[in-house]
Amino acid sequence: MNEIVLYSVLSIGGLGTLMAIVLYIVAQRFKVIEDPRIDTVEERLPGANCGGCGYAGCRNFAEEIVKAGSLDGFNCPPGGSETMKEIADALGLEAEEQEPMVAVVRCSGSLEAAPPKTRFEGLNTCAFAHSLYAGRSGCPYGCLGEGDCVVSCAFDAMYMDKDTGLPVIIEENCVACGACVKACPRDIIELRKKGKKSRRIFVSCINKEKGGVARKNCKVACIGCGKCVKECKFDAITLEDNLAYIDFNKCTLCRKCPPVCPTGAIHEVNLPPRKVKEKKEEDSKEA
Amino acid sequence: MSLLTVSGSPHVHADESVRKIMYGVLISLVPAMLVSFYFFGLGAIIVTLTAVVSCVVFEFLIQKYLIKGPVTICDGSAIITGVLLAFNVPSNLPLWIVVVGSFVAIGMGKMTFGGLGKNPFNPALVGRVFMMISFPVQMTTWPKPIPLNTQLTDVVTGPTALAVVKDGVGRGEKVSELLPKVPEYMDLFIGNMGGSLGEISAIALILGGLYMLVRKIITWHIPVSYIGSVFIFTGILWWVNPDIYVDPVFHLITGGLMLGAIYMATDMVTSPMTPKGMLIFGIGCGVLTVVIRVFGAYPEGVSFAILIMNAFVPIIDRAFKPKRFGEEVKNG
Amino acid sequence: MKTFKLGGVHPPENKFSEKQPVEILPVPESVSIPLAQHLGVPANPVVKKGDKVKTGQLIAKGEAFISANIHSSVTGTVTKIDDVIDTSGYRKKAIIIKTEEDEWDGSIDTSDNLIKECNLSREDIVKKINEMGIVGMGGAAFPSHVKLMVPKGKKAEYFLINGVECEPYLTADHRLMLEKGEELMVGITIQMKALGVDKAIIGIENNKPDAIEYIGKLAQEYKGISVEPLKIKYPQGAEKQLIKALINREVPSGKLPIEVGCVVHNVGTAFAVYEAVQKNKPLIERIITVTGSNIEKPCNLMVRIGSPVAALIEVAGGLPDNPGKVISGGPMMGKALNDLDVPVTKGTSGILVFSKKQSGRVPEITCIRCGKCVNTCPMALEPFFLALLVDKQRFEDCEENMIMDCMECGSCHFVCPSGRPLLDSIRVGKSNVGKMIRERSDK
Amino acid sequence: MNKIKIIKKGIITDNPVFVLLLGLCPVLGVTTSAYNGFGMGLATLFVLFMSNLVVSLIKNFIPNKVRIPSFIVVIASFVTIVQLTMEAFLPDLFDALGLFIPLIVVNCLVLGRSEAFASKNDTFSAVTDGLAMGIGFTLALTALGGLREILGSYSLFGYSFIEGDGMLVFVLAPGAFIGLGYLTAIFLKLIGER
Amino acid sequence: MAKRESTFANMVSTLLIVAGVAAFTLSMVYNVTKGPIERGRYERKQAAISFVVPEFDQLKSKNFLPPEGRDSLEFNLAYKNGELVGIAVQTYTNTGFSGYISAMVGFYPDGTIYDVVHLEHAETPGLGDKIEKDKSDWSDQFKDFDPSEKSLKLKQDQGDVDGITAATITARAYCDAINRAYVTLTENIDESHFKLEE
Repeated sequence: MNEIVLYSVLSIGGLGTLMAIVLYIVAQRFKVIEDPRIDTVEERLPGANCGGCGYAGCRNFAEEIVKAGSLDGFNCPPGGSETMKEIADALGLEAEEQEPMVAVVRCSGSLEAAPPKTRFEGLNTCAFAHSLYAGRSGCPYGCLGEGDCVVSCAFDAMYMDKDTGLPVIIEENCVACGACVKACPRDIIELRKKGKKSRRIFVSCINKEKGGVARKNCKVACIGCGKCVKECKFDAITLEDNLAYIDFNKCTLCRKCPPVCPTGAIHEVNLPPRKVKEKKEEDSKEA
Repeated sequence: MSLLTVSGSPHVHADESVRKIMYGVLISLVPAMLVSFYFFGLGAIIVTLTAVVSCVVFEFLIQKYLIKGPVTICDGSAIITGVLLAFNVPSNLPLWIVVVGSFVAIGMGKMTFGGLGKNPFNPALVGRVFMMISFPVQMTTWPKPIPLNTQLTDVVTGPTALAVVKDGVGRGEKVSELLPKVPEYMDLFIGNMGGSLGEISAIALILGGLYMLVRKIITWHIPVSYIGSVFIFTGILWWVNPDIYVDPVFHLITGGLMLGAIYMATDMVTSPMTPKGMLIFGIGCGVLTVVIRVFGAYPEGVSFAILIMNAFVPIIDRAFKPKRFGEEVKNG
Repeated sequence: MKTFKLGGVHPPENKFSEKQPVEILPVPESVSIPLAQHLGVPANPVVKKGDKVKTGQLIAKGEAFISANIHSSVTGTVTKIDDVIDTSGYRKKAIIIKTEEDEWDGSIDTSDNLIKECNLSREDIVKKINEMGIVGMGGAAFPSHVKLMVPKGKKAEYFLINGVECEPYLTADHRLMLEKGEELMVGITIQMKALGVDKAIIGIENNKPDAIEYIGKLAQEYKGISVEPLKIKYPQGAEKQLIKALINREVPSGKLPIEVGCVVHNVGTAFAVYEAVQKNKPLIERIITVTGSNIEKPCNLMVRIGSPVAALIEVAGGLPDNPGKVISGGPMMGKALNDLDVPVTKGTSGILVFSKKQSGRVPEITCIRCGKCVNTCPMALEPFFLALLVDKQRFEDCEENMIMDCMECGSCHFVCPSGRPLLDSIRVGKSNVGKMIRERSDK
Repeated sequence: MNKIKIIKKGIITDNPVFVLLLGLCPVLGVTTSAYNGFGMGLATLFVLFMSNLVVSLIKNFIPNKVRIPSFIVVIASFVTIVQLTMEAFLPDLFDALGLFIPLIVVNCLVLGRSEAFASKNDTFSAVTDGLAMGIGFTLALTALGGLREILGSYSLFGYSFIEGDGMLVFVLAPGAFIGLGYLTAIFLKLIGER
Repeated sequence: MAKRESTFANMVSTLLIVAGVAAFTLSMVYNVTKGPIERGRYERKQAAISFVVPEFDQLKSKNFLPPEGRDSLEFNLAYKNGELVGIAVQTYTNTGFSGYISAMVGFYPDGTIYDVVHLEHAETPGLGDKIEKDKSDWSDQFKDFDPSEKSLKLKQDQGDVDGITAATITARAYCDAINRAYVTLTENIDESHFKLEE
């Protein structure tokens, strides 16, 4: 061995030692105090930054949870209750039991049921169409069919059905983030409880016009006749402004209301087919 | 009764379309094309045809098979790119190089960015600069003009007027000694000189420019500010030392300045949209052109100047907004 | 010759009906008179179902500051007060009256005599105009009495009258100037008195030489009134552009014309003021141009407010075989109708019928950054940029780029060689920015 | 982690050049020919392999706050070893790459893998990762170098197949950017990323 | 083994050990490669010298300043049987397209060029690199070039050297480098400088 080895070991080793000392001092001086729990929470979030929780991204959501110290009022729609439970476990908190939700399109005014009276031309967004005119069928509450909701969906859970001209929600992909609810200028889309085995009953119409007027534009509109209200034993259905609404918290899926609806505006989803013969469609008890 | 159409106002539209604009530009290119056919003969015609055909074919192939979108070769923009590309090369350029240049212009300069309207750089210039860097020998061998030449081979070659002067000055000769070696100014003006296909005749290019002005395809802002700033800048240099700097008129009528100022810099897609921005853009091009010509390594600076300024267009558009109506009250 | 400086376009004029004298449309079987025909708060009905009303009788009262009274345009029975479809297809409250034999309210002077003198005080004139429900008849239907009440601290120097009619096809104002010139002059003097100004300028575009000549001759007899011929350019009829053209003042962004000492009224409004003040006649009818290149008989009609659009088209020769689009208003700023039962309102200046071929839009292709929209925008905005920002939902940036200054003249879409629906996007942006501003001021 | 998955990640799905876009300085600088690219790739491969090995071995010994200085020292040592060895035994390659060899020290690929992978995984995984990433890097450099050589001088690994000068732009710096851009696009298209 | 805490002692000791081990390893490698590296450099220089001068059996190097000052040039004087047979001058120029170019220029004792070979350059590949012997035979024209009769300038600069197409600047710079060697040589041609002295 010679002096080269000695010199290099000395110089580099000395430099390393010096640096370590400097590093230590700097580290002591500028300690950043950030709650490590924020990272803990963020790690467990899906990281889609979809904004479904109402905060600016997952990091912000995590910060707010840690700041609040409890999970009340916090929910991550894409992650669902599983994620919230994980966060709760990690933070040692109680998670609110969140029932899974799903987006529901409350309009059945397909091209057939509500035939178009006009041809729309121009910027192909619902926002513009809504500001311009009442809609292709003349129903001022119905779907405009330009697909703003589909564009807004970050989870590939929606598409426009070419034949009906209405958006369709793919339940498996829907995380109930609510982006489409915000995107729809007519508030047609609603977040409803997913229900057991994804079974749901809801009024697929939001038209508040009088029965006759609504009917003129659309065959399947809710005409506000109130038959379903009378039929419901659980006070789940309310009638306001010529429009029936089923409260998903009270509905027991007894399936009494759909058959009595004269226009077929009440939809059943994922329920087994009825054994009893349905004759409601021919029954024109009320025009 | 048939369905009524509902749409937002306005319900009428001007008799104006992208296609009309593009074919207007093509028409305005005809005089310069005829001049180059006259001076460079058959070679010029073949180079132009090759460039146009290959540009259109490449655009078609890329749109149809690579992007798999609608084919829009009929809007004429690929034809313009082809013609302008041909205008920027010597008439004796090997045809395979022309084809490569067309591919670069369309594929790299235009389609990579998404096609018409989205390219930040002028496609023809991208193709030109690519060829310039890749094939410097072929791209700087300029044929001497022979009126109505039908021969394809054995053309006499020589340097452009700008190159003669730049080389000479570089060796320490005086401008006054060099000027006799280049064609007369009148010849330069008409186009009787060596150079790229379309850049030779200032008069034909100005004619085409006037036509575009009348048709309102371009506005006066870019050409005037470009040519004006070159004139003023070179004028100052000339005034400082006429021995090493050529007079401004010489700069105006040589080396593709007219072609650049009238056709290349005014390309709608790659130039600013507001009049104020256009003036800044033109002045920037002018100053850069002179800087590259006089102080740079290349005798010719128009292509690089315009490409560099193209990159600044988004910033110019942001920085120079039009003065809004009623923004600042000056009653009188 | 004067005009405004920035931007502007020259759409083909197509004034087919400029030589047609005004005809009177027969009173329809029933009229539906909307309660919100004007800008501002809708009027409140003062009649009930079953009430008998006379022509010119007050049926709804505008109680808010920016609102206007509404009078019955026919004699008959109120059948119901219900929602009817308006121009956009949405339903709005309206009074529906079944017509009987026409009988005018007793207080109205129905003779043709020209009454020049007006002895009312300034306040009384404004009150009268308010009572008679006069609104701006150029299109926006802004209640006229509000304009005539000069706010404290401001002073009006000029009264400008808009006889420009820059919209293609429309000729209603043109005919009015030719046929009711004298009344118009009296109307102007009354309003000059109400405003306390001694200078009035009537701006008329150069494509109406007969009107310029006739009104010019009449104006010589009236002190302070002058006529200014203007170069043809759309949208010269817009308030701010007209002020710029006539007296070269720029109304500051977001401010009203009174800021630069002017009040602008349409010729139609000036005429309505004459009738209201001198004849005691409320605004119950107006001149409407019914036109279109394949309409059999383009004409100018005197129409009772509330008549259905279909009745107007019937008089003009009926709908052509293949109608593509029916527009209420002019081709540049009018609204396309989706139903022909829509009633005529105080702000309707024309009914325009397009064939199928005319009604289609130019196919939309990508923007080639030609800059034509920027150069034609009369407000010097950047429509392409605003449309881009709206697509990206960046509404704060829209506001910063003064999207609210857009007056929706449509010049940008008109010139766009790529046929891009710039104005459509900007409208979406405007409504979003408007919402944002309202939310901010609520806080 | 599954070793095959690590290898696949290093070479294809997380290719350091085309997907992660790491270590672009040598990528753009030395790839004027396939040979240069290959040589640089091998040099980086060696450094990557060795530093991953050493870092994963000493990872528990290093306190958190001095881990980056320690890693850098390790990496710098191996780079210097490569440099000295190459100069001694492969002088021609050293002539072409000389300027870029020391820059391997700050090649974010090497430090990045040490920091992100080797310091968190067991030695065998780390070594596999170093090897896979190195191979991915070498392949990418060779491909880019090959492309530039073919277009720029009509030859491959020095064997000329057409007489002439080639498209000079590909030998120059702009060609590196253009070539890298298009290769990246094609690569991502092929592995179905975009 | 658990991760060590970031305490002062740990940090310092770790860095010290890591740096020490690295330094030790490196110096060992350096020791091993030192020999080959130096031998390689020497051999390459020898090769360049023997390329540009006739056969020799003894070499002596001496530095001379060029007339305009700046860096001195290394003169490698080649002798055969005690007789001066050639002078290999290591010369340079800074006017290349990419700046610095160095070359070895060999002269006969009478000042005629024997041959030229480049040592270092960063010129544009495909254009300026034609000054390299194995890229192009352009530099062969300097063989037996007599700078006292012909001018070491490009033809377009009224000299006698053919230019390189599209790389005029490189060619001009190369001529400048050779010229610098020649000028320095003539300046110091004084016999006494070149004597083989013991």
